[in-house]
Amino acid sequence: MRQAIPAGRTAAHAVPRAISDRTICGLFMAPALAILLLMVAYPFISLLYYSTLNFSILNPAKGSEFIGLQNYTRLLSRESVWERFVFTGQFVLATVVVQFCVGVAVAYAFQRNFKGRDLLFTIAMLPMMLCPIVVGFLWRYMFNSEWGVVNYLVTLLGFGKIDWLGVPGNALWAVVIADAWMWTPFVILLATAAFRGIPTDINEAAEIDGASPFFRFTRVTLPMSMPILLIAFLLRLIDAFKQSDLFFAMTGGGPGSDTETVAFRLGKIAFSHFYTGQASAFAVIMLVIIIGLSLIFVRLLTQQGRQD
Amino acid sequence: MARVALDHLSVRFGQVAAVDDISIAFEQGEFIVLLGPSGCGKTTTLRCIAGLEQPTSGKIFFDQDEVSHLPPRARQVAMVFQFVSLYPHLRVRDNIAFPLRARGEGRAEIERKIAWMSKIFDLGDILHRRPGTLPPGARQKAALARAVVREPRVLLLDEPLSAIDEQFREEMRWELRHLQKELGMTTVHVTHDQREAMSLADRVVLMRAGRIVQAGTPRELFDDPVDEFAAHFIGSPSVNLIDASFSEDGVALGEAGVPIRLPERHLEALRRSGLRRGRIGIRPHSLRPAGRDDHAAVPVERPIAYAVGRERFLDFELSGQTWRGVLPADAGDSLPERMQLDPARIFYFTPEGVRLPVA
Amino acid sequence: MTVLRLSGLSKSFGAKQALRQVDLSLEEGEVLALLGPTGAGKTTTLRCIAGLEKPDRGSVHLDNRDVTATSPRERDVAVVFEGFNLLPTLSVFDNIAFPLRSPVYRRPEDEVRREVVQAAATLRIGHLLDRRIEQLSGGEKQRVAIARALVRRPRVYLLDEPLSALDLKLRESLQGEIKAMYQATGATVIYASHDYPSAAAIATRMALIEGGRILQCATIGEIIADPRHASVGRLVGSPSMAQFPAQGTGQGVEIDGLPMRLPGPGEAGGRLLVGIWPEDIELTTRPTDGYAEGRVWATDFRGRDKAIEVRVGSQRFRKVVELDLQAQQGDPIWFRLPPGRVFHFDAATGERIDHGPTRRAA
Amino acid sequence: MTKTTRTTWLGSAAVALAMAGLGGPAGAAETLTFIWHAGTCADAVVNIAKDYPDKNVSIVPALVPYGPEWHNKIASEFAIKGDGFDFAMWDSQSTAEFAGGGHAYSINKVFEESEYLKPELFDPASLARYGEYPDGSGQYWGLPINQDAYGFMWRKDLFEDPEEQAAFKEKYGKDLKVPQTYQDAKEIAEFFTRPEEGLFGWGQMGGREYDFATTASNSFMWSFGGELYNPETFEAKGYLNSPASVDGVQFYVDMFEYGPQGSQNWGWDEVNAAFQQGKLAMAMQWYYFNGSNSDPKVNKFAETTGFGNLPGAIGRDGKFRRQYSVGGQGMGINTYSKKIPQLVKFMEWYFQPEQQKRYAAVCQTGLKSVLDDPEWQGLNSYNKHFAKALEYTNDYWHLPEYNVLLDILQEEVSNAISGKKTVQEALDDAAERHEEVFEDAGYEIVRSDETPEVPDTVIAPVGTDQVVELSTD
Repeated sequence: MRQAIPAGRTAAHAVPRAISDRTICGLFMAPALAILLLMVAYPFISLLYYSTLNFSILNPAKGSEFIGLQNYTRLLSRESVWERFVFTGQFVLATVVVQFCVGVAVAYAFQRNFKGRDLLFTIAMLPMMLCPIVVGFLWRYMFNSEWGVVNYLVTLLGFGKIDWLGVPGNALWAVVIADAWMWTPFVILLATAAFRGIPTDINEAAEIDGASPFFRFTRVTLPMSMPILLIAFLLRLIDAFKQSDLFFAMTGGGPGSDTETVAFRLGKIAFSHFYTGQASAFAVIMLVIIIGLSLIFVRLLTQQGRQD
Repeated sequence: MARVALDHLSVRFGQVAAVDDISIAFEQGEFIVLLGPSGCGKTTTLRCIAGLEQPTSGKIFFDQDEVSHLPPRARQVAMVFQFVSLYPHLRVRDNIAFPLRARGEGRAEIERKIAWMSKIFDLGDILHRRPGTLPPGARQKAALARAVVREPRVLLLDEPLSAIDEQFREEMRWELRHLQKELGMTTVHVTHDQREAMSLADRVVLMRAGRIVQAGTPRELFDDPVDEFAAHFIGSPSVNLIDASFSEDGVALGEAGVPIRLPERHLEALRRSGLRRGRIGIRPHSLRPAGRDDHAAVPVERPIAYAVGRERFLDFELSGQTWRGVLPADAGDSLPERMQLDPARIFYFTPEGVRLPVA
Repeated sequence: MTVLRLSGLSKSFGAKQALRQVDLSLEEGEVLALLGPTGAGKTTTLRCIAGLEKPDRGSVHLDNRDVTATSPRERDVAVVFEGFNLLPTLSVFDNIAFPLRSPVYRRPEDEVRREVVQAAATLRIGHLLDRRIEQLSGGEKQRVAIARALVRRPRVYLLDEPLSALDLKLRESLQGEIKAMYQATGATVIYASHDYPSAAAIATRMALIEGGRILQCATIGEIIADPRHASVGRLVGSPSMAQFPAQGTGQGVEIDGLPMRLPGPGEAGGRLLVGIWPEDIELTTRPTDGYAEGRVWATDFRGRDKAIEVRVGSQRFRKVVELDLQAQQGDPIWFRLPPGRVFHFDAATGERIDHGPTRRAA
Repeated sequence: MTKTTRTTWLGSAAVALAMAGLGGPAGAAETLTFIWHAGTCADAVVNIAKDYPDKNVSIVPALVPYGPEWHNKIASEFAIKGDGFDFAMWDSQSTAEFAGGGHAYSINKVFEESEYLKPELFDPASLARYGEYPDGSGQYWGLPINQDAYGFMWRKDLFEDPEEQAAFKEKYGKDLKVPQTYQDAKEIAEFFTRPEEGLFGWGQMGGREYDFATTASNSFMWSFGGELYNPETFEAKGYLNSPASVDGVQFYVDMFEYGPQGSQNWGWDEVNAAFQQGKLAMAMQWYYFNGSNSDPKVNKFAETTGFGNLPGAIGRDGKFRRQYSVGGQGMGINTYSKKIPQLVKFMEWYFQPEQQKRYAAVCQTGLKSVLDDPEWQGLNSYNKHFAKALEYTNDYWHLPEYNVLLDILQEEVSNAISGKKTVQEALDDAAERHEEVFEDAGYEIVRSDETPEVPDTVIAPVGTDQVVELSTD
């Protein structure tokens, strides 16, 4: 905002003094603010409003009853809902860790110059471009325990066939693999950008300083790409938290509801059961969690900035 | 500290020879400056010494040890880079400790060496700060400390001052000069700034197109350049240059053919060379108001006099070109009609730019 | 005739006081250098003159007209910033012609062409007129920026460190061109810089600014003969003034850590700075009576001569010496401050505490 | 812009405007959009509609994958009262939800307004199943367009192999023939389960998605005399978890032993794939897929695949029942559509026997005259069985809340399949949760003093004392 004021002042010299700079500033910003309000605030406020109603948008004739925080208390008192959060947490943790380990390693490997690197890089980016539902069905067939390619490989290695999607623990990992397959490219992309942003000088300096490649990676490359990696981590975290397509396609949330993520559950409540009020409350809870996560990362980022 | 020798060193990138068969030795403790315009091969030479670039042919010795193909880690060199000389995410003390930790030195030893560096470089105030919060001068000082701390065999400096404001650069030059002598380290410094080269070097190696044009003390390069390129590249304000035609009768300058009387021994030398045309150069400080003796004097047209500090310069036209000379501090407001070239300091060049020995 | 007058100009940005009571006036055809370190208030002064910044207090008069409240386009000034602020999409010609085509200064197109060509010739960029800005080198861009300011023939040119981004050789040649330009056109110029040599090369008068305050405004000769403030000494000269912390004894001045007693104005126990232009310091390489012993801390070869830094304890100074002086780093050296050549400054405020010029004038 | 071009431009704009004004509805092409899941039947509708005589009307499909997305797409449009589609084929059980919300256009009105479209064209059972809400009210909201039922298929080459027959007789002391009861089916399934040969006895769906597990387990549950709830009293406890219901679901869960590992989460696609690869001796599958499963290009065992009706079961009351899930979709009309008259015209054409015969060649028509037509019945090996199958179909809740109920039952049956809960626990929990849904929705639950062991005797056909054999030719 400080930047904007001198500019406003300059413009103000030419016009009569009747309108203050601040007013002009306000006038210029008004349309943008209005749009922002309309696009963000309105849906959010109506979400909050709906979350206090017993209401189904599919059956408006039945009317809507104001029930205060009952939607929230009902959701949060249900053990099954907490179980969904725990499962989602496990999934998020697993997939994001896998994505970062693999993604950062691959991105690091891509730092070297080798023949066909650009082509390989492009190919590596492809999974990200696919539609999640398609990816889900693709992996569902690959994980088919009877004729899927994954079990084929497993048996080639001399192990017994694994029921990937029918056992909750396995299904978690199956979806983690699919999710990581799809989204590791995103981490590769950002990590590559982060690595390329590190001046060559720095790496050469470290090399001359006598640092081994591992020492260089852990002491120079990684810390210096941390701001971008943190942002990538946050994006992946939020995205993984919202994952439902892959579970929908691969396990349908089963067996039982063991592989339902919160987003999956929310989708069901909102668009299958059409419990609009309850779904709104659920969405608000998710939003609060996501905002909380974001705040943690924003704090981390600004802390990093402050240290510099 | 080591003596560094380059033996027929060449680096080719495809068809281009970045470094073209260089042989030279840098003595132990010597401050060497590789000077030249961009693309002259100075940086490539430095990177070869560091091990960041592999020579296409030729050898590099540190004392008796051939290091031509050793990786940078194994060479025990230190280098300070142009822009990013410190790890931005580490505090100054951790920056200095970095090369020691990279080599797995003990904690106590590291502490001892940080304290040592802090004393030499006067880093007390900034040890716990991050590079981003430091003024550029302090940053480069810390970078030097990081380079020096592990007592390298050679210290390599890749334009370490060029990213710094002019204000700080001058200060850093003084610091660098003092410290290098104090530590007695063999130092190879790369720059395109002749002022910096003159200021710092024990010996300047002037390069062009991958080859060494001239290597010598700053004073040798200033007073006795081997060719027109060297004469022009070194010195500020720049050397005055003009085309000249040589004949039996004498010498005439520029297109206008302004005649100039030169010492007989110079004319004799010119005659011996058999040249008809060439170029004449004189540094501004060797061009002063002519006294009664009109020897080696040129007429002053359209003079503009101005002072820089206590020094007064005189710009004037000579056959359509601007020449610059100096006026004595005690001269009044009246401007001289003729300026005189100090005969001992006139440079004669062939049309190809090679300096003719005259004296 | 006074073209520009600043009276009591003050400006703050939040808690930072950028300008404090700045008074300056500029005569027609004068080139004034505004010399000061980074952050001294040079740019803010120029922005106030241009109308890009409104002072909190004080006034700006152009040709005796109060323009303090008018907009930049109502003031007949041109600004060349440190950056190039050229329009990258336009050719060199169109960039230079830009102000002449703007509504305020609109001229017929043939006149525009004439003016542009002439300005380009002055700055030796006639051959570049058809190029695009992005094809130019830094020095060429700077010349285009200056030509763009030149072409409009404003009452005042404001040049804000126009050369500091360039390397030494280019800077020297552009200094000459800027000089030639104002001598040819009789323009009135303020040239803001932190670099003493380039300011000295261009300006007829210098205003020294630090911490938003004008310390002194005078010709170079006047400044050297009569520096009003310790900071003036530090800003002027190459090397700049040597300054030694010292203590008054009532009868004279004792320089800290040196066996040197000088006549001076200090009260007993008063802290002060003894300043002297390096040219006035006398050196010898042999122990000599009345000389203090120091050590050469570092040397700096400068082509036709060399500079040395001498240190004794915490005292230090730099001085240009003859090339032939035998003084290598670490060598002992003896020096003396001739009493008539020193200036005395209050150690706390930096103000001069003796009065009037020294005997010697530049 | 020069003057001439401007004139020209204005001129053509005027012409365009005039054309638009004059042309009106007659000139503009009319599109009728429908939502369905992608597959042979939707393709058939589109193909047949190409020959619709009124060339100004074109039928545009908006297809989605089979599963919840399909329901959700229709529901979402209804939720915003949009006219993004004009008609849709929705699952039989959705009628209550969409009609209850007031989003479906009354088919009774269509019957009144149309000269041709009358209830008599359809089998009353079909009409009720795919369009009636509330049950027995005579209010219709959809026309049977794609009738479907759970069916049965088996490998004739295995069943007719003399060696297999001898071995079976040896082991079980009876003849190997196509089973009429699940009890028989279990023995045969066990007999053919030979993992080392890659052959398994029984294939069925158990997936958590949509209704995969429920429609399959319901077929067992009903055949064993179980019930989902009592539609009179809205009791689920005592019905859904009645001993007979538990018998049926337990039998269903046990049958996974004779399927490949991982078949617990199969959907129809996996059942088809496994059968087509010859991994299954028997499988329960929707009639809908018989078209492709009898196609030699798709199924290499097509020539030797038998198609017929699912077995029944002898329940704990000693009665034989044969009941299985109804499938298929009714065709409903979006009440927010602005093109209902044009749509009704199209329907009048489309439900002509001529068009329906073409349709019935690949899909299951609802038009009585075609179903009864011997020519159609003889068209392939399964049409005649399908005509019979309709008598044995049953459907779950015709309530607007069915989607929530279904999701709960899916979850609990899935829990039972995966072994996370016993069948009893799963059904107890399901019954409990279903009653919560009923209460939330405002239904009054009238609690009976006593609940039946075999609920089917109370609210539906009692069953027969003898096994009623159906043809397996």
